[in-house]
Amino acid sequence: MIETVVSTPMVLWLSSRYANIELAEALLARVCRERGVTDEALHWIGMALREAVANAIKHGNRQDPDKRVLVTIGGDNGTLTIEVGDEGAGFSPEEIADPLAAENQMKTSGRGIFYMRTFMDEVAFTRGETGGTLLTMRKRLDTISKRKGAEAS
Amino acid sequence: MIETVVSTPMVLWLSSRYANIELAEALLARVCRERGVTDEALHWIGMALREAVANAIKHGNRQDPDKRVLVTIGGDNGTLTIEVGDEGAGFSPEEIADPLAAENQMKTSGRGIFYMRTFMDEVAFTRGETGGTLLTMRKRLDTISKRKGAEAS
Amino acid sequence: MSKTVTTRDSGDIKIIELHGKITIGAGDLQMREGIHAALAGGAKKIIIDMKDVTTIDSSGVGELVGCYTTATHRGAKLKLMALPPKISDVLTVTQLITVFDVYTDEKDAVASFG
Amino acid sequence: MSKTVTTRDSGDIKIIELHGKITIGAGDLQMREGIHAALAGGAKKIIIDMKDVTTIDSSGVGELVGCYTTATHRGAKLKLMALPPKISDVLTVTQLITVFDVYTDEKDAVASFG
Ligand SMILES: Nc1ncnc2c1ncn2[C@@H]1O[C@H](COP(=O)(O)OP(=O)(O)O)[C@@H](O)[C@H]1O
Ligand SMILES: Nc1ncnc2c1ncn2[C@@H]1O[C@H](COP(=O)(O)OP(=O)(O)O)[C@@H](O)[C@H]1O
Repeated sequence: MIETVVSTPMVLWLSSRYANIELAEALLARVCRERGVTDEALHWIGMALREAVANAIKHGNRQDPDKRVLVTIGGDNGTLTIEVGDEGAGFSPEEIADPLAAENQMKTSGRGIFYMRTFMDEVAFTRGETGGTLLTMRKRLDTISKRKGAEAS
Repeated sequence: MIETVVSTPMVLWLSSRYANIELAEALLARVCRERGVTDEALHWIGMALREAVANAIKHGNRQDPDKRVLVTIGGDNGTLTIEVGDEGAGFSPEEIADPLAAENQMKTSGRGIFYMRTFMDEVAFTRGETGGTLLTMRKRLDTISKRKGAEAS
Repeated sequence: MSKTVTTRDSGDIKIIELHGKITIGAGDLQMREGIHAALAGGAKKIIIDMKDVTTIDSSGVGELVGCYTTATHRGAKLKLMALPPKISDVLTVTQLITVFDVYTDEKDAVASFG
Repeated sequence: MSKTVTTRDSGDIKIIELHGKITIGAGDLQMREGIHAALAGGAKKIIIDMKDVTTIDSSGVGELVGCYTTATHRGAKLKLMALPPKISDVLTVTQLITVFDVYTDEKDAVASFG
């Protein structure tokens, strides 16, 4: 039986500067330490979070420092839930090109969402309350210790 | 003439654990670096912030991790504005004992608000929207370089 | 994380070195435990070496005052040495710098016990 | 903050060492500038030493791919060496590990240029 952990999410509103990505990472690290997540698993969840916040700053808010990025980190019942929201125009995730396709292999961009999907168990994009994109990612923590974090290796 | 800087505040909602104080510090450090605040000044503003968040966790939320502490860092026109809110019962700041009074000198507590007032230019307590205490602190940044931060020295 | 408190002897004097943050939930209780352990061991002369303290807050200051009082009640003397300027400022503004016996370095602090 | 990119010579080979984070806004552009400077200086043999890279993100990976293409267009060869396991994983999942010539250490990387 998995212990039921219901934790109030911690929440961060960042101005849209890349240097602020480290604040989202610090928040994640605190929550993960509190919940006993291994450093190995934290590393890969952190990569997914960085990609998500970078996209919110770059594609969503177009680096307008007056626009903000929402980061929430919470979840319960052995699941870590991360939300990343922006105040951008939104986009259609189903139209995103496959970075593994031969014609995309040497492109200089287009791998961020792929990394999120690789390192998290669930990645979903919805339209946020204030317009913009709300990205929700989930990672099951009960399976992490067996899998040593990344599915990469 | 002081340059007009209007910055959207960054916002953090923390669960009530002392270990989370470092997240508030990280947020402050980012804002201060962005606004060219010296490390010396950051140190003393940081001390005021730590005292404020510690009080919100300890006296406000009584360390209930489901209750949250709000931290906002913003301000404009050469002023840094910090808000710290909690979900506690509130208190009467005018009834707080003077830690410099002879009878209080050897007490093991009662110096936190005094430190905030020493290191910030303005410290005000109001009743928060959700009940609890909302503490607002301000520091003029235009005078800091002349004064090298703390009034302590 | 490295240890907040390490203790060494200099003759019959216990020198308690504090490291890093002496703040709420992060060092304040370790400091108290370290000092209480020295008192429980019968130490009558204690020097707190604050050289490596990076930050102290009102909880750390409060614990320090409490330990000073406890030491005095037990007939022990607690002195401070090697305060970094910022730590000294924190004690100065609350007028505690005059309460504690404060020495610049170990030589002076040890010599003060005669 | 210490330098993200340092460059040294081994015969006619430029060895470009990357340090720390190769991520968006923090190292990705420095890496490109370092490699472009080597190409502008006429280097035809370049080894990127990734031993000290702690983190790379999709921007860093994208820049690396871009630099590889630029080098190839200029008749230069760009190879990688000493990938930490996590950095290697990041290149593996996007199937880039087969695009780059990757060597375990400097001896092998230098020898590969013949
Ligand atoms: N938050 C967002 N708002 C708007 N568009 C986005 C957002 N996130 C991703 N996108 C779109 O999806 C594309 C693919 O994103 P990604 O896989 O992260 O690669 P990259 O960021 O390198 O382009 C982006 O180029 C952008 O068009
Ligand atoms: N956020 C708060 N909510 C409720 N009471 C508070 C709050 N902040 C301060 N107080 C009250 O003010 C007193 C003095 O606070 P302070 O000067 O920080 O010293 P200390 O925290 O050491 O008691 C506290 O003991 C507490 O009773």
